[in-house]
Amino acid sequence: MSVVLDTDAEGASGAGAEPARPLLAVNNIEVIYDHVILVLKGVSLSVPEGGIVALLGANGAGKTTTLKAVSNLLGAERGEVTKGTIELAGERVEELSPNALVRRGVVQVMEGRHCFEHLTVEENLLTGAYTRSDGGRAIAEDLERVYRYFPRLKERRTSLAGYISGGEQQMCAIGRALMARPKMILLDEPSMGLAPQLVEEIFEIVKQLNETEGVSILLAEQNTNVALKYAKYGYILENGRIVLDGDARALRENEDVKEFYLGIAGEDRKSFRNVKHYKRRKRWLS
Amino acid sequence: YELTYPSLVYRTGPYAPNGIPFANGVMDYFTLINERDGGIEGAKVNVVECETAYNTQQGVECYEKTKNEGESGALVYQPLSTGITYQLIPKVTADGIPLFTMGYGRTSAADGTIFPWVFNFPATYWDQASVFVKYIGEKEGGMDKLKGKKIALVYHNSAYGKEPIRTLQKLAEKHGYDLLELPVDHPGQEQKATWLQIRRERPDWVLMWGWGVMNQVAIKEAASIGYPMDHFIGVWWSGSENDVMPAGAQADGYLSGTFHAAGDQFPAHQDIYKYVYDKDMGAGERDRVGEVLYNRGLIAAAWTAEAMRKAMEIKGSVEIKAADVRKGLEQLEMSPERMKELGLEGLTVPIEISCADHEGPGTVAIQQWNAKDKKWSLVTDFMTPDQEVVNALIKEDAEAYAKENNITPVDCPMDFEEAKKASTEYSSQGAKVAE
Amino acid sequence: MTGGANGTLLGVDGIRLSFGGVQAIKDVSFDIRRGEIRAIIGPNGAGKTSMLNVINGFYQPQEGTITFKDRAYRRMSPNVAATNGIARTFQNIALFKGMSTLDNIMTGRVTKMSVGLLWQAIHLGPARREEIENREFVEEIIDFLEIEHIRKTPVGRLPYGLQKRVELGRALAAEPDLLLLDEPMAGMNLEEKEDMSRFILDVNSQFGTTIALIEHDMGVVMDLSDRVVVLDYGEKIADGTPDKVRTDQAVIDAYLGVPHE
Amino acid sequence: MEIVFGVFVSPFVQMWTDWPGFFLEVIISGLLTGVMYALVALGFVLIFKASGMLNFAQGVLALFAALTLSGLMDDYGVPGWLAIIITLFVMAGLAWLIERLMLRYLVNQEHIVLFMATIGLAYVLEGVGDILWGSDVKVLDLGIPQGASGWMMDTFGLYVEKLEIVAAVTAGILVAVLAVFFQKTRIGRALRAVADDHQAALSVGISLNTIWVIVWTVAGVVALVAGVMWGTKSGVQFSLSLIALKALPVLILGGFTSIPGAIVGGLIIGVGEKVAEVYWGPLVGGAIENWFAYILALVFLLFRPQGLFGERIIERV
Amino acid sequence: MFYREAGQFKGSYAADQAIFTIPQDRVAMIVLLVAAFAGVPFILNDYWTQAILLPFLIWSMAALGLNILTGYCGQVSLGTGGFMAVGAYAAFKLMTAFPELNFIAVVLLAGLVTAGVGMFFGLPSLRIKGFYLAVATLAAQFFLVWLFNKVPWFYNNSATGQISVPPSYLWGLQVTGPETKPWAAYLFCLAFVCVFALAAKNIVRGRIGRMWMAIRDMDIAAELIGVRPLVAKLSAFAVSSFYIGMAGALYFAVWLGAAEPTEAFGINISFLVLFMVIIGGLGSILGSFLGAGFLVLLPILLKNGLVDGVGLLPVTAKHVEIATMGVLIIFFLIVEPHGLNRLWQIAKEKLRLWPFPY
Ligand SMILES: Nc1ncnc2c1ncn2[C@@H]1O[C@H](COP(=O)(O)OP(=O)(O)OP(=O)(O)O)[C@@H](O)[C@H]1O
Ligand SMILES: Nc1ncnc2c1ncn2[C@@H]1O[C@H](COP(=O)(O)OP(=O)(O)OP(=O)(O)O)[C@@H](O)[C@H]1O
Ligand SMILES: [Mg+2]
Ligand SMILES: [Mg+2]
Repeated sequence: MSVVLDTDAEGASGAGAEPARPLLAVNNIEVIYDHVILVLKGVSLSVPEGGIVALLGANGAGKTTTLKAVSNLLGAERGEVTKGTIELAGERVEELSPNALVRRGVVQVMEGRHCFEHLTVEENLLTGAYTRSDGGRAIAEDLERVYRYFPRLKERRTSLAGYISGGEQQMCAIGRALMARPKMILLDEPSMGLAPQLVEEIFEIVKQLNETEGVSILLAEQNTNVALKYAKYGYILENGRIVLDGDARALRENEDVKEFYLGIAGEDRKSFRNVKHYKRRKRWLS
Repeated sequence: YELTYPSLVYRTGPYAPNGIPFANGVMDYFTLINERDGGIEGAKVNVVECETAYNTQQGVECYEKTKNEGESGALVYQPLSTGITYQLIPKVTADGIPLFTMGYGRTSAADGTIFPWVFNFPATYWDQASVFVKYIGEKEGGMDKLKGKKIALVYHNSAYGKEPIRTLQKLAEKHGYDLLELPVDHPGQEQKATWLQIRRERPDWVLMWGWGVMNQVAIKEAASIGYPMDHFIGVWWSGSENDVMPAGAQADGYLSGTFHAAGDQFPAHQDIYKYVYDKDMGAGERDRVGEVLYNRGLIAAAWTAEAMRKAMEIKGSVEIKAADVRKGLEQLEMSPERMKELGLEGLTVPIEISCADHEGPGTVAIQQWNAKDKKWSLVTDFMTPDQEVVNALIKEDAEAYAKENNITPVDCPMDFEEAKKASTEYSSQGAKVAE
Repeated sequence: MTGGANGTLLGVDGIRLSFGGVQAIKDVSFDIRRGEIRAIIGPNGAGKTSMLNVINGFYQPQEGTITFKDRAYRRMSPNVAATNGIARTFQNIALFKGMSTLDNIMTGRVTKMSVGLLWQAIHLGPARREEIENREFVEEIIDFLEIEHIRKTPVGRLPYGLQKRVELGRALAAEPDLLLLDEPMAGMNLEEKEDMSRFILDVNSQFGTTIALIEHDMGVVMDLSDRVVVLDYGEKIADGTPDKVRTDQAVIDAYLGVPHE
Repeated sequence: MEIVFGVFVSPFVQMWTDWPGFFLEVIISGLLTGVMYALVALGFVLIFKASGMLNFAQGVLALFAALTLSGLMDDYGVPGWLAIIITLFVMAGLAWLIERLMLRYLVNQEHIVLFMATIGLAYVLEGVGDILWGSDVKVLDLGIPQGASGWMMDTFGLYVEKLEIVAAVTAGILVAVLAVFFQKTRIGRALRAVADDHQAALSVGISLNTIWVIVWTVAGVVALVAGVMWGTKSGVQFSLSLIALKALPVLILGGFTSIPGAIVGGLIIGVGEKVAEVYWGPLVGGAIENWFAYILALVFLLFRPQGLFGERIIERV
Repeated sequence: MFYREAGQFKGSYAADQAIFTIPQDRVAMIVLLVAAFAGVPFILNDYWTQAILLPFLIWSMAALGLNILTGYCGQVSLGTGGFMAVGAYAAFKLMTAFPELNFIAVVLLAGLVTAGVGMFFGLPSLRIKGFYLAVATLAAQFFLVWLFNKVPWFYNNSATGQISVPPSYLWGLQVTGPETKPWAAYLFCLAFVCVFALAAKNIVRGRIGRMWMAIRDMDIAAELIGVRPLVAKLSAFAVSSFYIGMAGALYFAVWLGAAEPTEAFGINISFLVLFMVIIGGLGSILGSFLGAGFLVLLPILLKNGLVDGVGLLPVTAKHVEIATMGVLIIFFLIVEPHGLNRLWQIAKEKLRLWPFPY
């Protein structure tokens, strides 16, 4: 285990150094929306084979954008990668179509669910297996597996995804991604709108997939506590730039991270009631 | 000196199939004039085509675009669409350019005292309606036999289609047949309901004021419900090859009005082959020369050209302007002799226009479709309409217009009725047409 | 204003709501007192959002009554709710994507503005005056929520967290007596949650707005709320102070999983 | 009161009494015409179902198909069956082009924009069609039986159009096949997914490009069928594209997303407008069927805003 | 470098609400207006007025109307042709019934009548949404045209149902009828369009405009925060129809001079105006003008370019023109789905950033 940690620790540190065979390598990409809005100003990160990498940062930092850049979904938002390269297992993928990426085993769970409203929950899940060719039985099994993970979905399997609750939709979206049996999952805020114990469960599932099936995970998450608990390596993104990265444990110890992302001032967690009223706007750059 | 003839055409859009042959006829005739005679009295005619797609806005655009074209400026307009005609009547009156709407447009424009700038010879829809009734009367064995007969009018639900209604109603009062009005909306691919009604009402005769696809469908439907084709008469815009072809053999015997013969057996056509198509300057395909609508275009051009010549004669110089052409049209005389010279003998009736009467004889013949050898051929002489009825209507409408737009009638040597009578007299001399 | 300082502002009584087969809410009753922060928690699909929808009249319950400001409603209508001072934010953000932050919040004041079409057309006199008055009020909210910098940005482009904040602003613009917040802190990082908490507390203390809060972050819920009602499968399984609820076995089993400190 | 009676009852009573067969005829021809409309509507449904795009070019697509077919037969003397096959390939090629040059650049746009684009497409096809095949009326004869069915005439004295019976049968088959295709197959599911959310569809690895080529090809085929039927009926010419307008009420009545809906809607509209024209038309001067079809659809919509069989419009916050 | 709002601070909210917050824009606008009112009339000829300027102004007016409904309130309507017909026929009846009625009043009244009709046909929008509504509005289109075609009262029982405009005068100046001076017609329309464009701008940036946009962007949410759909939608239909009605009146009375319903107000008009709105930019006043200009000029440029320039036969030219129109429409939608207006803004963004990108 520790071995893995070390390799990807050095692997990811700094954009320059060639990582030891990273599965995904993003080399200082720049993203522009609508021809004018510059959002990513040179982001580099890498995800090792079988690693779990967390991407942290405030709202608008560019996490979602980064993930979409990797899975090539920017086109649909009139955004484009104007600089830099993205490599998947050594292969350049900026030009690939999203479905080509999925066929290569990279699946994204999009922020804000994006379920197919007019399809039933079950149909949603099955659509997840669209690219698979390994026959109905395998798919049926996986369907069962997803239902095992999320019993709630099984109860609502026949209702239109448009009508199920927010959390249920979130489960649906995650389940749909799992149905593709991916090699790598890009999770955008999986914990959003999920009940506490479900959050734990989801990360357990992720962990398990990662360990048993060697699925690599790139995780954009606001819930820093959990994220750093499960991730092996972390990047901190702020208005379009990586401002800090390092081994998860290291990050957990980092004072700033503690204060601003984990909210641990000194020993115990401070209550939301007595948040100071003075405005704290410390940033690494600015 | 170059004479500009702006030709507003519609070679595109839903009505293109009819617009194309007509436009070709016009184009070819003027090419012939230029090639064979070196123009009119030596002045070449420059035909400026402008595409209207049968659409009023584009019609206006074409008008404004072409009206100052060339040395002479636009000499005369033929808008080829009722809609555009109504647009242009006030404009041309203001700009002083004659408007020649041959057998379409605003019927009451026949009254030259109120529409000095508009000409719609040789006949109008109202004449035609009345002639149809006359024909029916003959077939039934006398006008008195019309009493109690049922005549259906299937019409394009638009200004154009509604033209004959008043005349037919008036005549209904007069002859005591009852009239069944069946409008069909543009474009008219679906006429089941209409023809079911006909099947139910079993009218003795069906008249059609159709246009475009409506004609073809109507003829097919009529065939399907087994309506006798020789009791089915179309207006002259419903009587071209296009309209009957799709129905194939079923269309055999279908009748339609016309003011000219079809076919290319006339000397003029031979010249067109010789001077135009052999030098492949033809506007269309050689094998379609002589189609009904082609000939119609050709005649339109012939009369226009003749009017220009007349204008030169009056002015004593080839350098005519629009106003001169108006005079030319107003004193236009197409005598049998002249028609012979032009190689048009028997193609249509001789006509004489005058200050008060811009419609000429108003005589109409009936032609019949022969599906076997795919030919239209005249089956009647040119018949004169029931003028007392028609003229009354014309006066009424013309005066209404005059009042609406406070126009003072120009005074002419003869008043409308007399002038009309005269021109009818005149043209009757050649009304017998070589079969 | 009727009722005492601690009188109940809103009471839901025996609410029953089902969609075809699905029983979303089964006979739930609870009340919200003036000026308190009332949390509604429960596992996913428990019926929390549905409950809010019932309260502001988007869903019509099959049974039960809603009592607001001492008036009992068999069925609430969205318009009545809005005009009587119930405002809310939504779980899946429901901002007007095409409009700027400013316009979104201004729209929140729709019930407060009234000048007619013709004045609007010439944009003088009353129309202009009204516009500016309301604009001033809205600017206060904007300062308060610290979103000056995105005043003119179309909200569609804003990152998730900021959109949530704008939505809060839009709700506040209506100067509501009862503010319904559906997971206002989902998808925020700690710092932003802290800010948001601050806003909520301030709204509650400064404007004395009563707040019903749905949230999955126990930390937040426990710290902010005066009383908590817990739903599970459409049923109310607990109701009381945070500490009481936190230790309630049923709640732990159904929802919390591990007891929270 | 007696006005109501006069309008809604007496015409029919009277008709029925003096000629029951006729009423039947009206109904039958209504039904059959309805099917003819449905053929056109089907094309719309397909594309809408698969991309949430109201394809205004459907009418022109039918025209284009018919033009190509008749063009091949008349101008190049290709035998009918071969011409059909070639045309099928042409339509497929067209679908490919459309995807390549247009659709792929419009991923994730609002529906109104997509709609607009299809209108642009309609223009292109119209212009190109004219340039390629000219604008005169072309007679299209694939030997499909036409005219009144003698048998019906003799046995029941009913007037029934043969062509339309053929059309009805074809439509039946098409609908059956397509319905199964959409509801049951993996592709079918993917199509519906795409219609819901382009981006999400991409994210699960559905290739919009292939999906769209498939759908537009199928739509092209349906257009060909419609084009053949209407072309045979009225000759192939520009006006053919205008039948789209006849299909629209059918479309909303049946529901944009429902294939069976297209047929049912067609039948209702067909009968409705014929009955209206024949029995009420005379009372108000005729030519009411065009708008009546729309009003009829409108009335249905007031009760079911998504049409008879359309997907529910999801309203949820 | 020169096109910046940097360093320009707004003292008051009033200032901030001004239509053109950037002085450069304001200046440009003024220059433009002066040119339009004081410059253009002198260089006019019939062709320019009849074929370009009048259509441009009148279509702009119609586009404004539709944009209010479709662009701001999100209700797609294909009834524009029908509503324009209402305006036109209202104007015709008024002018023939009360010959001495001031023509300005005629146009305004025509607008009001149309507003009423529009509201009526807007009622279904309370229940029906999106394309369903769009298609449903065709009912209005077809019914209205049928009505004007059928009922003789509307066309004063003229033989054929054609209506033609009687001459009318303002301050001794003829504004309708054949002898109208081009510049008179032009200035009249220009004035109308400018005034009402301003009014539209004011409405859409005020409370009512926000109500409409709220309905457009998310009707449920809008309803839940207190926007009354009934009021919002019907007011949108009313205002929109008012504009379209006036456009119809001008279209018939000032531009065409004569019209028949089936042809002049056919469904293609409805589509044309919709194109203008979409191409120009949904939900943008400027866009309405850009769209109208684009779709008026493009065909003419293509036509003249292809015929006189390239020297094609008019017919082939026409076909090519149609195809090219299509291609261009698609092209523009691809480069900028939000229309010319958005392109214009992006251009300004770039200009603002220039010479330093981003
Ligand atoms: N479609 C778009 N058009 C223009 N700008 C956009 C678009 N999407 C995002 N942005 C901008 O890009 C920046 C980064 O957005 P992004 O969603 O990646 O942030 P994020 O880190 O995911 O925030 P959150 O944690 O709230 O999801 C934001 O400032 C946002 O304004
Ligand atoms: N309009 C609807 N039609 C059908 N079922 C619905 C509808 N609205 C809600 N439901 C069902 O009712 C149940 C409660 O939904 P609700 O959104 O209230 O859950 P919730 O408590 O908000 O969950 P979450 O915390 O995930 O948001 C869910 O199972 C959902 O599927
Ligand atoms: Mg994000
Ligand atoms: Mg919820």
